[in-house]
Amino acid sequence: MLDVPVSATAGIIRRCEDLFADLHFSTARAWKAAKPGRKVIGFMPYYVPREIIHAAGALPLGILGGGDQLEVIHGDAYYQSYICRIPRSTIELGVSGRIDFVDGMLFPSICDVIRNLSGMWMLMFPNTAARYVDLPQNFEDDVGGEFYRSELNEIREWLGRITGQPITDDAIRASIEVFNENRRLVREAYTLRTDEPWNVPASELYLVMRAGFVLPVEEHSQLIRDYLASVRDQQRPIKDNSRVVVSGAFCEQPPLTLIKSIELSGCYIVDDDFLLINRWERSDVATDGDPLAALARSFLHDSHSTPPKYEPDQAKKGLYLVEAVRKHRAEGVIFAMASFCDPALLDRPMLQDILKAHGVPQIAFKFAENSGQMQPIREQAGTFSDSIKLWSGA
Amino acid sequence: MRTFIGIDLGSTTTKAVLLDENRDVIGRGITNSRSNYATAARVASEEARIDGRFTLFRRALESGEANGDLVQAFLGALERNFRLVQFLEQLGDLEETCLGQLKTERFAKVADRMGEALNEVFRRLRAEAPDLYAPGAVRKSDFFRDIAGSRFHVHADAVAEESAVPHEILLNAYDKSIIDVENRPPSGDMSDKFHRAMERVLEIDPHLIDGANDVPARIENTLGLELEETYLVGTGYGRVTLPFSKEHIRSEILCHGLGAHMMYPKTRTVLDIGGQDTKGIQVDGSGIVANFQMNDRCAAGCGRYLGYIADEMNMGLHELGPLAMKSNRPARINSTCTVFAGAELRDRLSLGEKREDILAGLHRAIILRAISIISRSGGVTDEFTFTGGVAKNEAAVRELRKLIKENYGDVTININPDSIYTGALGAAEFARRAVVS
Amino acid sequence: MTIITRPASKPADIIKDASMSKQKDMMARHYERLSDAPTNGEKVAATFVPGNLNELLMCFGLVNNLPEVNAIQSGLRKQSGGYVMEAEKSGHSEDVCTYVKSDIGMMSKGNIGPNGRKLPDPDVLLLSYTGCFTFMKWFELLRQQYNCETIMFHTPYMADGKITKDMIKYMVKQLKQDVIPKLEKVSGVKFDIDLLREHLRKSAIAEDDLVWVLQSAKTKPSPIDAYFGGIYYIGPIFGAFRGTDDAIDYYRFLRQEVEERIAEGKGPVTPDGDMGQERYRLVVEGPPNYTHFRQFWKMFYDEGAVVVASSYTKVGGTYDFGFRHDPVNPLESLAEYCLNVYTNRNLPMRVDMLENYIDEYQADGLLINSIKSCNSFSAGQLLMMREVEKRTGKPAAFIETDLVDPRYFSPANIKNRLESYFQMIEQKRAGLRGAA
Amino acid sequence: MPITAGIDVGTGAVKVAVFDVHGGTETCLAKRVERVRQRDPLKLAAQIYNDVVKAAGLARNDIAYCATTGEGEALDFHTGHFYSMTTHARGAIYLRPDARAALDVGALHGRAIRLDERGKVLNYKMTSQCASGSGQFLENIARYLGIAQDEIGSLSQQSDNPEKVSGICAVLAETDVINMVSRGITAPNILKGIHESMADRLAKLLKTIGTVDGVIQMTGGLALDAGLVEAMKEATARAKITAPIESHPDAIFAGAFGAALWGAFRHEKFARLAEQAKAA
Ligand SMILES: Nc1ncnc2c1ncn2[C@@H]1O[C@H](COP(=O)(O)OP(=O)(O)O)[C@@H](O)[C@H]1O
Ligand SMILES: Nc1ncnc2c1ncn2[C@@H]1O[C@H](COP(=O)(O)OP(=O)(O)O)[C@@H](O)[C@H]1O
Ligand code: SF4
Ligand code: SF4
Ligand code: SF4
Repeated sequence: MLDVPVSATAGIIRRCEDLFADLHFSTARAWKAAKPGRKVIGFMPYYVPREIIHAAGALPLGILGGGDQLEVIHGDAYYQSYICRIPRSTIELGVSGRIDFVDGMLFPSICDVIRNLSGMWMLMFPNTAARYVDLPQNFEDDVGGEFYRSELNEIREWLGRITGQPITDDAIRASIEVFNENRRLVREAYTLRTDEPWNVPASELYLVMRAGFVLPVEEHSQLIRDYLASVRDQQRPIKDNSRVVVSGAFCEQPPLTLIKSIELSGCYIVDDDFLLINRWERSDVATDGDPLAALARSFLHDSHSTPPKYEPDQAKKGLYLVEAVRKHRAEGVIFAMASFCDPALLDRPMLQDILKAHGVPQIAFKFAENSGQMQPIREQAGTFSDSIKLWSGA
Repeated sequence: MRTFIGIDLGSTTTKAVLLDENRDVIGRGITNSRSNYATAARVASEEARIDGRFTLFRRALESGEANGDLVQAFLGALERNFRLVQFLEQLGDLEETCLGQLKTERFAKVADRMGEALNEVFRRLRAEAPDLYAPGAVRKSDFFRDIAGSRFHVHADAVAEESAVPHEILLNAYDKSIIDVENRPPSGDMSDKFHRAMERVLEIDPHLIDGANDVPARIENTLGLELEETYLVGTGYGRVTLPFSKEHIRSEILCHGLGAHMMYPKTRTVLDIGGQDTKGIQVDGSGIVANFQMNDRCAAGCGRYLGYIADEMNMGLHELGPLAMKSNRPARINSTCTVFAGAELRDRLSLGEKREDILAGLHRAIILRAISIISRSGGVTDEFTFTGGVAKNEAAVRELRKLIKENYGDVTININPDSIYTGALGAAEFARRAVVS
Repeated sequence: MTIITRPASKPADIIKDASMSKQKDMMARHYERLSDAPTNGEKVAATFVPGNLNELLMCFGLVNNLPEVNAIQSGLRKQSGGYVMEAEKSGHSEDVCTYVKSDIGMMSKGNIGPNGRKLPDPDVLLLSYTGCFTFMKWFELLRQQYNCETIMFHTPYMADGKITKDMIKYMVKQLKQDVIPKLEKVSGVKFDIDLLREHLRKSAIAEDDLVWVLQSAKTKPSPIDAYFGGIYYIGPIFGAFRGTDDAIDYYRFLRQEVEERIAEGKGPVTPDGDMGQERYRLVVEGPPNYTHFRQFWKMFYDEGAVVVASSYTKVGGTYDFGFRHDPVNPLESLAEYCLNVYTNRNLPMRVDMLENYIDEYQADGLLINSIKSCNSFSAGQLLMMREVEKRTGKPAAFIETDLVDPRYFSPANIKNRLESYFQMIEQKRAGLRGAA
Repeated sequence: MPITAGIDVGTGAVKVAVFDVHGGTETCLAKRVERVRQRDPLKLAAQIYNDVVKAAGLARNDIAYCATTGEGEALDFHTGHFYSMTTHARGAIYLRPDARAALDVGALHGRAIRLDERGKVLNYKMTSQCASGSGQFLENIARYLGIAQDEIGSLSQQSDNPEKVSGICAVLAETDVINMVSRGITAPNILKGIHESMADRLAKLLKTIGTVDGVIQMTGGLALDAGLVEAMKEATARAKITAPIESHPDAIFAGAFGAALWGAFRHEKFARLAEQAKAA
């Protein structure tokens, strides 16, 4: 026990930090050990239907690479230098036995790298069930929707085989409700940050959201409630910072020091897409009718835009970002994309064009999950906030 | 006698090995790979022949009147004095070249004062030379460029202060001269240098060979023995620029595999970390390469990296390891870009991290990369041999042992003091096989 | 001792066989047709090689323009380096696929085709295959440039190694409800399924001959190089000629030519004439490098290395495993074709294929040419290499280049690895002989 | 009418300048640059700052605003910190009022910065994390060739047939260069080759930031390298960049100047605010 009094927020954040730093996933291991027969299903970015995993009584566990604290020894043996970091650190987690308790792995359709990783998993870890989650690029209910529903159904059967029990519609509907509650809280937290960024630093909010990848959803919802309450309870000094949106189509995660560096160099991050899955659906998913169809509908019509998702309507391409700037009253956008991330980096010029067309200031740089040198990042973010600051009201 | 020579033209050093018909190593020679590869190859093989002479001296003396200790002491003294003679000769060349620079326009204005200063610097260099080669003395490296360079710095600093000549300009004169000097092929008659060295030895300590009167004659005899260059094989990074035809060239991978097999016939996995590449090689029971992997186009994490760090810290290469060994909390270093290494070092020093911790972290980073290359080539199979220049670095070796143990369990790890010659050794054997098979 | 000097870089005359000249003619004719399209009132569809729906496009009288092939042509003509730089200057990342950047750079430099004439703007963009995510972004970028009708035809991934009914249903539905109506709208031509059947029938004939030619490499010595030469062979069928009489003619002709070579016991034709003695038989995985194509190929044939099978010649369809376009089930067959494209197969399938090639073609080993641009190919290749090595016991080697970015072709480096690899195979053989 | 100071702590050198800003005039009272050379840059900066203040005939508490830039944020006595691109932009405007872009070439990084007439950064592009083609690389090679820093420029300008440096990696390029010496390529041609490859990279940066309708002002230490400046002119011409590119004898001070001038700007703004507060 520490003898200095710790504020409630600091306590919550410390817990999140511990969860974040724990590359052995002890909480998830403990959860699994607590009851015989429990299953853990790992998933990679950017989106999987966690509701079905939950409905199967299993724990959806987000695997987001190894961050900057994992020493990658074998992972590099599987990837050339011009491929992003996240698959190699994920392989490292696998080879080193850190995720040996995971019963199944889901690899969503985000890019060629994760797609191929699904096959690598099958070859390397034949004892773990591995499955690719194909996501539709056609957004008509009776075409893409129908296909996606069949895909969801296959996932449901796959999970059923892992747990040994079929998953009922009712169970899925109940899980959707649990996740709806979580999404509401997540939205609330983001809104609070937009209103009072000095009270909700991005590096904190990130940790709180990141905890949702390893905790059971009910526990995570409670964590957010606690965090919101403690934050509302305290008032931190307001700084002369500029307001920015950080956009990176995050699959590979930025090192925490990167988020902190951006903040330290004079920026309030008022919106970001670090962890989109937490608020993938913009509103509640329907809890009546065919639950798989409901999930499919939300995916098609009510989900965030992100580079791996095709935009059928050219007129809408990239508008979501302009929208985010407006909604969060941001003064500029910082693009931070993972090095060698083709989907994000190929999308970037198009996003930049649309921001330019709307007169939104922007800068762009790249990172890797293990970037050690933050100096160039501070430099760029700092110059950006300098220029916003020096000229504000001028 | 017939000899077979293998030359490994590396990116930083050029190594030569001289083999006799019985597959015994007669001599080894090394020099820095300079701008002239042909010269480097010549110097290295010359050095190998010099070393070969010492082997032959030993053989000749051991069968004579002198006892083991005496042979040891005598040959030690002979070698030191031989090196000193060599050093002084090159120093003379350097002095002449430096003074020659004064005629150029650049130095014209200060030529007089500078001439005096240079004379003084070289006087001091010559005066301390015997100390450099005294028994037990430690030198920054064995290459003229490094020894002369570092001592020149020291003396130029002092002399500049005393004689009010800018320090920079003295260094510049040295920088301008050294390339020429080291690219001049070795001059003078080798036997003559041996004779001079002999004279020095006997002058300093005539009693050294008391009781073994046959020594001078035996040495003389051996010097008369011709070392015929029967066949030569070149390998290494610079092999394509060697003036050899195709049948005299082998890939360095095969040479390293074979060389490691010759040193340790049971070896199955070989790691070689050289100046700008790192190789993981798997060999079978007869030294045939079964698989290999190399670093890609980025030279991050190779030996040259340590060179930059040493320059940055103003230390000798061989001092890095010992300093890093002092650390028990290596820093975590992610970027191993060789060129940024200096910047990262400064960055971290300014954040208050300790030098040894940073250094230890840098060594670990190099080895981590190497381990992943081995992993790529198929992992580690008993026995494991570590070769190349970096194998001389104890901190790198410590990390390697740790990581091999953690990842592959108890594996025999071979590190030979002559590991830097592995590639040249393999090449020499290929040369031998081309003739004697 | 002979002194080796730098290789004289005097460009010798390239030696071509008749089929290659024929192929070049076809390509040249196609580019002329493209350039003339605006004046002739023909409409142009831009689409990709993998999942190329040429038969369908022909039903609407659309001329097929393939940005990938344009990028290859730019690579061969040493223009791509400049184009890539151009694209990077305009804000594209250094990290991403250089195919895209070469295309974008070429557009910003006036879109001049290999025939020296301007290529027409497309009237429709048909994104007919999504086995590579880059394609999707590529077409979003093109759409931004051309502002024309853009059709997304989503191909599910063969993640479990099988094609399900739902996949086919999804794809056929996309064809019926989205692709065909939009093509009708753009072209003003009504869709005629019988015309499609006729084209598919022709495709299958040419496909038979292509497969025969590729499999001729099982002969020793191999009469063809299935990678460097193979690239010429697949040109017509992966491009704008599948489903035409031209393609049938070409492949029949090619087959005869190869039959003759086998009868004469000849090896492949190289740019320097007939190849010398066959010393190494290789299977190659990954695309080639186009910016230094001849220099690259030379590193092989100079050493007597011939490629007997390659995965790259399957990027536009894996016909050698039995798939043929089928006039009986036209739409289903198009869907199945797209699903079967090499990079749409999961990794275990790709490993099986390579293993199979090494056995069936009696190869000495696997060489992977890993392409910096292409995650679709490259991500996972190191594991594939290990697996194939483990299963076949044959040595494998790994080199890295790029398709069209000359900066990533480092001759000394590649030559070093290739030489080491060949010497290693040689040594192994000698070892085996010694042991026997 | 404040007296302000700018301290630019770089990886290669520390630069300090003291300014007197009043009315529309900006006068540099004293300035100094010192190579870091394995010393502690912060201690060095503090010491040079003292010297420069003294040289200007002032005492430390005469300085109304002490602005840092570069790595100077860690100096405890600074009033405020501005990031390098902000200060180089302002410095460029000071050196040349018609500058609309700054090309800052320092020891490790190159940056192209587009700015408006007030020195506001509109857009920028930096070299990547890879050190190929950096000033440090040039320095190492020159050292190897036995060439002093101030000789590089004129030698490079004597080149008649520059040799292309191909390697993407600085380490491998180094071997390239050593090979060149062995092939008998002259020092001017080697240096020019390096300058050209650097210049092409930098031109690429310039191209990325968009059209500049004014002068491109080179700043940073390497702007003093006449060979690079010349190569830059050629490279911009090759890249069809129409804006003229210029250097300045004080180019290395751009960061320090910019910091001092922004300091004055902030100081006046604060003063105004304080006044308003008093009035209210
Ligand atoms: N005494 C030493 N202590 C530590 N490292 C050394 C020592 N000697 C050489 N090295 C390292 O070895 C490298 C050269 O290794 P080498 O195998 O000769 O490479 P190459 O064949 O590429 O020239 C140098 O870059 C240096 O880092
Ligand atoms: N007169 C000169 N000629 C050529 N280069 C110079 C000259 N003076 C300084 N430099 C170069 O400028 C660099 C330092 O530039 P600077 O802008 O101060 O960089 P940083 O801010 O990174 O320290 C050094 O690498 C040095 O090589
Ligand atoms: S970071 Fe980008 S390229 Fe890498 S796995 Fe994620 S989405 Fe794919
Ligand atoms: S990533 Fe590969 S398959 Fe995709 S466009 Fe580029 S080269 Fe082609
Ligand atoms: S990162 Fe460093 S070591 Fe690697 S290629 Fe670039 S300069 Fe070379």
